[in-house]
Amino acid sequence: MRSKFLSNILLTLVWVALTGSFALLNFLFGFVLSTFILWVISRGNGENKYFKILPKLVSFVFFFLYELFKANIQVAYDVVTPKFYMKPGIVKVPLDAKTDMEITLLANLISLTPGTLSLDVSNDRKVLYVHAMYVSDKEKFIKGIKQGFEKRLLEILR
Amino acid sequence: MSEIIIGTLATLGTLFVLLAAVGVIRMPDTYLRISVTTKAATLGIGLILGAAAVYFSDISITSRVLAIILFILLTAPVGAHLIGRASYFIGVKLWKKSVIDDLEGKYKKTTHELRSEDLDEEKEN
Amino acid sequence: MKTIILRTASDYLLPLLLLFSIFILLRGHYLPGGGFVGGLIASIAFVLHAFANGLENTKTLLRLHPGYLMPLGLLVAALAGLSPIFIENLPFMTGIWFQEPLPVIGMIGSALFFDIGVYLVVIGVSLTIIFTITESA
Amino acid sequence: MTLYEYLYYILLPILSFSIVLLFVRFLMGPSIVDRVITLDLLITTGIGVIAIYSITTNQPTFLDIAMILALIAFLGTVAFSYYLEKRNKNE
Amino acid sequence: MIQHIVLYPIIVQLLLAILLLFSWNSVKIQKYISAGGSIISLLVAIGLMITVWNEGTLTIQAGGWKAPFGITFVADAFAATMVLLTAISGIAVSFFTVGTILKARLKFGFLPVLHFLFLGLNGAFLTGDIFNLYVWFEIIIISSFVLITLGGEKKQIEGAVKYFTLNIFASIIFLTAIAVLYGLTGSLNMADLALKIAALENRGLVEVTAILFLIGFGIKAAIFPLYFWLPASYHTPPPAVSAVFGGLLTKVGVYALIRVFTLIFVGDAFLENIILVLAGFTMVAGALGALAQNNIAKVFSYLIICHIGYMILGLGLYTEAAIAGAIFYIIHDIVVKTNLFMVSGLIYRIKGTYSMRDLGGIYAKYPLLSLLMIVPLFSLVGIPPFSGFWPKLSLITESFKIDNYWLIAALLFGTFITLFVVARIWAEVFWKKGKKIPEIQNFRYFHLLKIEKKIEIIGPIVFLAIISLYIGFGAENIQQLAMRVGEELMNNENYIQAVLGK
Amino acid sequence: MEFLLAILIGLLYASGLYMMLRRSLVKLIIGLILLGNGANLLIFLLGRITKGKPPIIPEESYNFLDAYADPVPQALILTAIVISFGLQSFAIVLIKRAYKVVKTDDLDQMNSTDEFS
Amino acid sequence: MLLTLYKLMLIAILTGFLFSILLVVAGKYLKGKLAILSALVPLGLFVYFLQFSKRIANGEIISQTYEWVPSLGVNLGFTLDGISLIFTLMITGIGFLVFVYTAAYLKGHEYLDRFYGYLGIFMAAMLGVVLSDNIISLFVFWELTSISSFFLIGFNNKEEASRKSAILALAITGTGGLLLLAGVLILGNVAGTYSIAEMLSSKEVIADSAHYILIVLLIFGAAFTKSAQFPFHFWLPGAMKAPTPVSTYLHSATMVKAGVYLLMRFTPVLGSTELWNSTLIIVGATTMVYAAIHTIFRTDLKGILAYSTISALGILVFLIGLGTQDALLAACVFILVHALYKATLFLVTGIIDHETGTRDITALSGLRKVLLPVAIAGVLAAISNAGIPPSFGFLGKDLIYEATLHFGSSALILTVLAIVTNILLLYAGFLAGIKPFTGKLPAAFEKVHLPSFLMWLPPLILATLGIVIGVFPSIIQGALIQPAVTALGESGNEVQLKLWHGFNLILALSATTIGVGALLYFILKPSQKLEKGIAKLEFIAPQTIVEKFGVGFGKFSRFTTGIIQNGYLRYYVSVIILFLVLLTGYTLIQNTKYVIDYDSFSALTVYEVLTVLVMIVGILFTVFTKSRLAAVAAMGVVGLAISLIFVYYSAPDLAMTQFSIDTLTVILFVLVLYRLPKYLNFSDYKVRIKDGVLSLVFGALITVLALEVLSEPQGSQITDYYAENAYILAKGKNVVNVILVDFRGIDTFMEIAVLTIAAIGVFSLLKLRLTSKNRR
Ligand code: NA
Ligand code: NA
Repeated sequence: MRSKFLSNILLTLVWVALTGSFALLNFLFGFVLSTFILWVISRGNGENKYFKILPKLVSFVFFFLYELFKANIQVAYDVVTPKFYMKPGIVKVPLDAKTDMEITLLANLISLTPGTLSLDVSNDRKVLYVHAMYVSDKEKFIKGIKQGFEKRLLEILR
Repeated sequence: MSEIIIGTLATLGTLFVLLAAVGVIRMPDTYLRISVTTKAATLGIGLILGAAAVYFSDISITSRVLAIILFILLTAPVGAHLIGRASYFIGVKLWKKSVIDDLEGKYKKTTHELRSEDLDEEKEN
Repeated sequence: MKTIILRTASDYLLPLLLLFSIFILLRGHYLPGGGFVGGLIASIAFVLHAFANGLENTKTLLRLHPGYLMPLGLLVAALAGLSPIFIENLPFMTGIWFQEPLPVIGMIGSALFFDIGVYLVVIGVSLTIIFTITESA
Repeated sequence: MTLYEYLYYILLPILSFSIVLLFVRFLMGPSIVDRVITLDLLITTGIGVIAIYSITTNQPTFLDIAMILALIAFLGTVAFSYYLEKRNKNE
Repeated sequence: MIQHIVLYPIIVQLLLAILLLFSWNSVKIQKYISAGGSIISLLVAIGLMITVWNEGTLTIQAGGWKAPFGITFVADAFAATMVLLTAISGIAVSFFTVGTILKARLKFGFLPVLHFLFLGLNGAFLTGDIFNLYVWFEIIIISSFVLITLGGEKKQIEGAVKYFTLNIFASIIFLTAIAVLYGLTGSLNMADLALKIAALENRGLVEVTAILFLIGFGIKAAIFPLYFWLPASYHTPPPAVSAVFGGLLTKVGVYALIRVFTLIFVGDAFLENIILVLAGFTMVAGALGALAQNNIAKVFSYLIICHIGYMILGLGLYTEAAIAGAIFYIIHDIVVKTNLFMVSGLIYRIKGTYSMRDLGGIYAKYPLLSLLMIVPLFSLVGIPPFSGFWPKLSLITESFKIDNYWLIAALLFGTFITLFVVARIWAEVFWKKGKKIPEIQNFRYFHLLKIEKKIEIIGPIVFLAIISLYIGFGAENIQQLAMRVGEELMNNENYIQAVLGK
Repeated sequence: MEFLLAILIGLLYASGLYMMLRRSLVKLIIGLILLGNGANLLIFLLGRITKGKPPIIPEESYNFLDAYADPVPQALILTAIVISFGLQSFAIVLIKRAYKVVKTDDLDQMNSTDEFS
Repeated sequence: MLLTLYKLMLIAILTGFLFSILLVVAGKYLKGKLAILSALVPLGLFVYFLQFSKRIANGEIISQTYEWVPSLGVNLGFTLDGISLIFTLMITGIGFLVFVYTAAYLKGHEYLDRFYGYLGIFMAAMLGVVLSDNIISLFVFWELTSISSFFLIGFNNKEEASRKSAILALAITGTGGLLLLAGVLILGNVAGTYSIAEMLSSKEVIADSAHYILIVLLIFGAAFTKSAQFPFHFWLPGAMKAPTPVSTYLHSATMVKAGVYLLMRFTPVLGSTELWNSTLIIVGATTMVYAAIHTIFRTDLKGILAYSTISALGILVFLIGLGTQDALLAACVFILVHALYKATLFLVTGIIDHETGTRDITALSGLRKVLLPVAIAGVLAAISNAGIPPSFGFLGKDLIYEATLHFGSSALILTVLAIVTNILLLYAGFLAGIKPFTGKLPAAFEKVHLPSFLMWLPPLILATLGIVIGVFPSIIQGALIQPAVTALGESGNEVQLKLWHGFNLILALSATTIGVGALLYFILKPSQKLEKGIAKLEFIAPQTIVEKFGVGFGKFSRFTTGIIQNGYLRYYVSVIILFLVLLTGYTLIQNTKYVIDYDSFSALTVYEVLTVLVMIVGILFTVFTKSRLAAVAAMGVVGLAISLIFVYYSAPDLAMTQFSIDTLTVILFVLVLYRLPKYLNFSDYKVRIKDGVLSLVFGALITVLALEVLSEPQGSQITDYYAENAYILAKGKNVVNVILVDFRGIDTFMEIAVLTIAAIGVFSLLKLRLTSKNRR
C-alpha cells in the first residue's frame, strides 16, 4: 500500500515535470491521473512493488554514468584504431541477484557499459550469460562484475 | 558560457554517435556490433539532448529531455538483450577470434528454455 | 517471449507510457501530439506488455476487449460533434468551449472530447489488430 | 563561427554522415539482426539529428518528435526479436 | 436550421454503425437495428430530397466555418438523388442481408461494416470538399474490402487482391490529383476550386490534373480500360454484397466524375472527346465480356461495365439533355443492378450454382418468382417501357446531334448484347429443363427455408422491382428530376453561389 | 531542395509501381505503401515547403509573429497517412490470409476468379 | 356513349395487358372449359374497333393523345385511320378465332394460362404498334411484340430447338428494333416531332436532310427483320417451333406484317424516293421469289407455310416499293387476302398435326374422310391462295398484276417475277390446303377423329370469309380499303374493287398462274430427297452465315475478354499506368512551357542531401533485396528518412505520425511474414527491364509534373484564415491539430472510422473460419 502510494507520487512528479507546470491544479490532475493509471494496470496483478526502488536507482545513476563514460573511451580506442585488441566471448556469470528487479537492473547495467552485453538469464535465474569484448581472463571478468556492479547494486537495492 | 557547455555537450555527443556508427561498420561480428554500439549511441544521444536542455533552459523542456534519456536508458539494454539472444537463436556465429562461448548448447532447441548447466539432450529423450 | 528482463522492463514501461500517452493527447491542441499519436503510444504500452507477459495476461489486464474502445471512441467523437446541434443549434462539429481554461489541457471544449474519441479509437484499433495477428500467428 | 553555424554546418553533417555509415552497415547486413540493430541505431541517431536541429532552429517543438522516436523505436526491436525467436522455434 | 438535414443521412448512418458495433455480440439485435435504421435513413433521404426539391441547393458548413475554410456539405438535386438511391438500395440490401447472409458472417461485423459503407456513400455524395471526398472514398473502399473478404474463402481472397490493389491505386492517383490541385490553387473547397481553376492560366496543367481525376475516378467507376478489378471480384462475395457493390459502388465513381467534370474542369473539348471515346469502348468491352461469360453473376458484372459506358457517354456529350440522360440511367441502374445481384442470389439459393450450364427449370418450378425476376431483367435491357429504356432516348439523340454515329452504334450494340444475354439467361436458367446436379451438403436450399426467410429474400426483390416499374412507367417524374439535375450541373454558378454565396 | 524532393517523389512512384508489377503479393503491398508515401510527399512538396517554422503559434501570442509552414498540407497528409495505415494493416493481413487459403504468394496463381467458368 | 368510347382507345390497348396481368393471379381458373372465355377479350376489341369503321369510311381520322413522358416528347398518341383499322380488325378478329382455337388446341395444357397471357400481351402490343402516332410509343409497342413473340416461340421451352429458335428470332427482330429506335430518334430530331401526323407536313425537310438515307436504312432494317425479308427471313421458319396458334397469329397474320405496316406508315413521310422504291422493290422481289422457290423443297407443312408466308411478305414489300396507287391498293388488299387464307392454312395444319401427330406432307393424304370440315376450310383457303375466282385471292392477284403491269419500263420483268412467285405460292397452298385431304386415307389415320368444333370452326370461318369477300368485295371496299389507300397518301382515284374486269391481259396472267401452278402441283411431288438436296446448299444460306457469325462472334467475345481480362494483376496495373502515362504525357508535352523556376527553390544542405540519399538507396534496397524481411526493415529506414524530411520542413506532427505508423506497419509485417515462403525471383530479365522502363517513365512524369506545379504561383487564402483564427476562434495553437479536430474535423472523424473498419476487417479476416457447416 505504501509502495503504491509512493509510485503514485512519483508518477505525479513525472507528470508535473513533463508538463512543466507546478500549479496546484496540475498536481491534483497528475495525481488523479497516476492513480487512475495505477488502478488500470494493477487490476488482476497481485504485485505492487513497481516503484519501491526508484529513489535508490536515481542515486545509482551518477555512479553508472561515470562507468559508462570510462568504458566508452576504451571501446572507442579499439574502434578507431585499425587493429583489434579485443578477445570477445560469451561468459556465464553466476548470479547473487534474486528478484526480477535485481536481475533486470544488473543485466541492463552490464549491457549499458561498453564492451559487455547481457545476452540472457537462465530459466532457473542462477546465471547470466554475458557477451564481453575483453575476456582475457574469464575468472577475472566474472569477479569484476560480481564485485563491481552486482555488489554495489545489491547494496543499494537491499 | 552556456554556449560553450552546449557546444561541448553537442560535440561529445556527436562524436559518440559517430563512434557508434564507425563501430557498427568495423566490428567483426553481430554480438560485438550490438555490444559496442548500443551504449555509444545512448551516451551520445544523452549528451546531445543535454545540450538541447541547456540551450532551451526551460523546466518543461529539461524534464522532457530527461524523460527521453530515461527512456533510452530503460529500453536500449533490453533491446540489446532481446536482439542478442535472438541472434543466438537464429545461429549467428561468433567472431572467429572469440575466446569462449559458455552459451553453447544451453538453449533447448524446441522451447528456447535456457539452462544454467550444460544440457544433455540425450538424457532428455 | 519469456525473458525476465523484458518482463520487468515492461512493468515499468507500461505506466510510464500510459502517462506519456495522455500527456501527448492533452497537449495536442497546443503542441505536436494529439489523440492519434497519444493513442498509439498507449497501445504500444499494452503491446509491449503483451510481448513480455503473453497476450492472455494483457487481456486480463484490460478485462474489456479492446475492440469495444472503437465504438466508444466513435461515440465520444460523435457526441462531441453533435453537441453543438443540441446545445446551440449550430452545425455539426462546431467547436463549443467552456469559458475558463485549465492548466496543461487549456481550454476545455468539444474539440478536446473529439480528440479523446480519436485517442480511444486508435487504442482500440491498434490493439485489436495487433492482438488478432499475434493470436493467429 | 557562431554556435548556430557550428551546429548547423559541422555537427549536423557529421550526424548525417553517421547515418550514412549506419546505413552502409544496414545494406551490408549480413544477417537480419544486423539490420535490426542498425535500424534501431539509425533511429537513435535521428533523435540526435532532431535535437541539434531543434537548437539550430530554436524550435523546442522538435524535441517532442525525438521523444516519440525514443518511445516507439524500442517496439520495433522487440517485434523483430519476437519474430526471429518465433520463426526459429517453429522451424 | 433547415440545413441540418444535409448532414442527417451521414449522422444517421454513423450512429447506426456505432450502435451496431456496440451490439457486436448479438446478431439478433444487430438485425433489428439495421432494419430499423435503414427505414429511418430512407425517411431522412426522402426528407432531404423533398427539401432540396422545394428549397433548392442546400449547404451546411461543418464546424460552422464559412466556405472555403471548413468542410462544406452540399445537397443539390444530384446529391439528394444519390442519397435517396443509396437509401432505397440500402434498405433492400439490409433486409436481403438478414435473409441471406450466413450467421457466421453476421457475427463478424457484416452489418456494422455495411452501414459504414452507406455512411461513406452518403458522405461522398454530400461533400463539397475535394479532400473530404477522398476521405469518404476511403471509407467506402475499406468497408468494401471488409465486405468482399468477409469469410475469407479462396475466391473471395483472389478477387479481393485485385479489387484492393486497383482501388487503392485509384485512391493514390486521386490523392496525387489533389496534391496538384492544392499546389495550383491552395484550395480544397470544390466551389472555390471551380473559380480558381477557371482563373488559372496554365491550362496544360489543369488538363493534366483533370486527366488524373479522370483516371482515379475512372478506375472506381470501372470504365475502359481501367475496369479490370470489377469482373475479377464482383462475383466472389455473397450476393448481398455483390448487390450493394453492383448497385452503388461504381456509381460513386461515376458520381465523382460527373461532379468534377461539371463543376471544376469544365469546357475542355479534348477531355470531352476522351470521355466519349472511353464511353464507347466501355460499352463495347462490357458487352463483349457479358457475352463471353457463363456464370450469371459474372455476366451481370460485365453488364455493369457496359452500362457504366452509357452514363459516361452522357457526361462526355456534355449537354443538359445528355447529362439528364446519364442521371436517369444512374437512377435506373442503381435500382436494377442491386436487384439483379439479389436475383442471382435467389437463383443461387434455389439451385446452388451460378453456372448457366447447370441451372435450369426455375420457370417450371417457380413461375411467379420467375415473373418477379423478369422485372429487373427487362428493366436492365430497357425493354420499353421498362426503366432502362428512357435514358437511351436522350443519349442517342444527343449523340446524333454531334453526328457521332459510332457512339450510337456502341450504345445500340451494348443494348443488343444486353438483350441477347438476358434472353440467354432466360432460356438457360429459367426455361431449360433443370439438370440434376449433386446436392450440396448443408446447403440451405430455397425450398427448405421457412416462410419468414423466404419473405426476407423475396421482399427486397419485390421492393426494388416495384421501384423499377415505377421508374419505367412513371418515367416523367424521373425525367423531370434528371432534367433538373442536368440543368443544375450544366450551370455550375448555382452550386458555387450556394456554397460561397457569390 | 525542391528539385531533389521532386526526384525523390518520382523515385517513390516509380519504385512503388515497379514493386506492384512483381508477382509477389508482399511486394505488391510494399509497392502500394511506397506509392502512398510518394503521394504524401507530393502533397507536402506541392503545398510548398518551409524550413524550420512549424505552424505552431508561439506561447504568449495569439498569432504568428513570423513566417510559418502551411499547416493545411500537413493536416491532409496526416489524415492520408492514418487512412493508409488502416488500409495497409488490412492489406498485410490479407497477405496472411491469402497465403493460408491460396497457399502461395505468387499473384500469377491467383487468377481463378478471372477464368471462364 | 361514343364520347366515352373515344376515351377508351388507351384502355382498349391496355385491355390485353390487363388481361395478362389478371391471368397471373387468376390463371388457374382459366384452365378448363373457362378458357374459351378469354376469347371475349379480342372479340370485344374487334367489336370496339369495328364500330369506328363507318366514321373511318367517311374519311375521319380518330386521334387521341395521352401524356406519358412529355419531357422526352413521348406521349401515347393514337391514330385510327384506314391502315390502322385494317390492322386492328385483323389483330382482334383473327385474334378472336385464335383464342377460341387455342382453348381446344392446348386443352389441358398445364401452362395454358401463360399461353393466353403471352397472347394477350402480344395482341395489346400489336394494337399499340398499329395505332401509335408517336413514333417512340410505336417503338415501345414494337419491342413488346418481339418480346411476346420470344416467349411464344419458346413456349415449348424444354426443347432446345424451341429455345434456340426463340433466341434467334429475338436476336434478329431485336436488332431490327434497335435500328428502329435509332431511326425514329433521328427522324424525330430531323422532323422536329415524334408525331407521324405532324411529320407529314415536313416531308420535304426530311427528304432533303443529310440524314435521310440513314433514317431510311434504319427503318428498312427494322421492317425487313420484322417482316422476314431476305436475308433476314430465316428466323421465321425457326419460329414455327411455336404452337400452331402462334404461327397462325403472330408469324403469318399479324406480327410479321408489322414491318410491312411500318413501311406503309412511313410511305407518306419517307416514300417516293429512288432509294425508298428501289430498295423495297429489290428486297421484296428477292424475298418473294427466293422464299417461293424454297417452298418446293419442304416437306414439313409448317415449313412450307413459313416460306410461303415469307414470300407473301416479300410481295407486300415489293408492292409498297412500287409505290403507285395500284400497288398500294394491291398491298392493302393482299394483306387481308393473305391473312385470311394463311391463317386458315395454319389452323388447318394445326388440326392435322394435333390429330395425326405428323406434319410430314409426304405422309398425309385422304384426311377428308375423317376431317371433312377441316378439308373444306383447307380447300377454300387453297383456292383463295391460288387466286381462283371468285375468291378474294383472285381479286388480290389481279391487283398485283395490275400494279406490276403498269410500272413503266420494268413492267415486264416485275410481272414475270410476280407470276413465278404466284405460281410457286399456288403450289405451296395446294400442298397445304388440298394434298392432305385428297387420295387414300392411310390405315394409320383411320382412327383420327374430328376435334371439337372450337378447332375446326375458326379456320372454316376464315376460309369462308375468303370466298365471301371475293364475291362481295364492296363489304370492305369503302370501309377498309379506300380509307387505307387514302391514308397512304394516295387520295387520287377512288378505289374500285371488282371481281370481274372482263377478259384482259390480267385475266390471262391469272389463268396462266393458276394453270401452271396446278400443273406443278400434279407433277412435282414433295419429297425428302428434294429437301435433302437443298440442304446441301445450306452452307451459303443466310441463316448459316448468321449463325456462324454468331458463333464466331461468341468466340471473338471470349477471345477479347480473355485478352483484356487475362487474370494477371500486373498486366492490369501496366495497362492502367500505360494509359495514364500516355494521356498525361501527351498533355504535358503538348502544353507545358518547361519553365522550371529553380531560383525559387531552397538551397541544398549536406544533411538534407544525405537524408535523401539514404532514402533513395533505402528505396532501391527495398525494391531489389531478395530478403523480404530486409525489405521490411528497409521500409523502416525509408519511413525514418521521411520523418526527418518532415522535421526539416516544419512538420512535427507529421514526423511523429509518419514514424509511429511506419514502425507499426513494420511490426505488422514482421508478425505476418514469418510463415510465408521465401521470395522467388519470378519474372525474367526482359520483363523486369520492361517494367523498369514503364516505372521510370511514370516516376519521371510525376517529377516533371511536380516541378511544373512548383513553378506556378500559389497562395492559400485558407492557410491565412487558419493562422488568424486558430487560436482566437478555435482555441488552439498547434494549427495542424486545430485543423484536424476543428476546421476539418470531419476528415479526422472519418479517418478513425476507416481505422475502425480496418480493425474489424483484420479481426474478421483472421478469426472467421467458414467450416463446411456454416459455409452455405
Ligand atoms: Na469544428
Ligand atoms: Na492513402
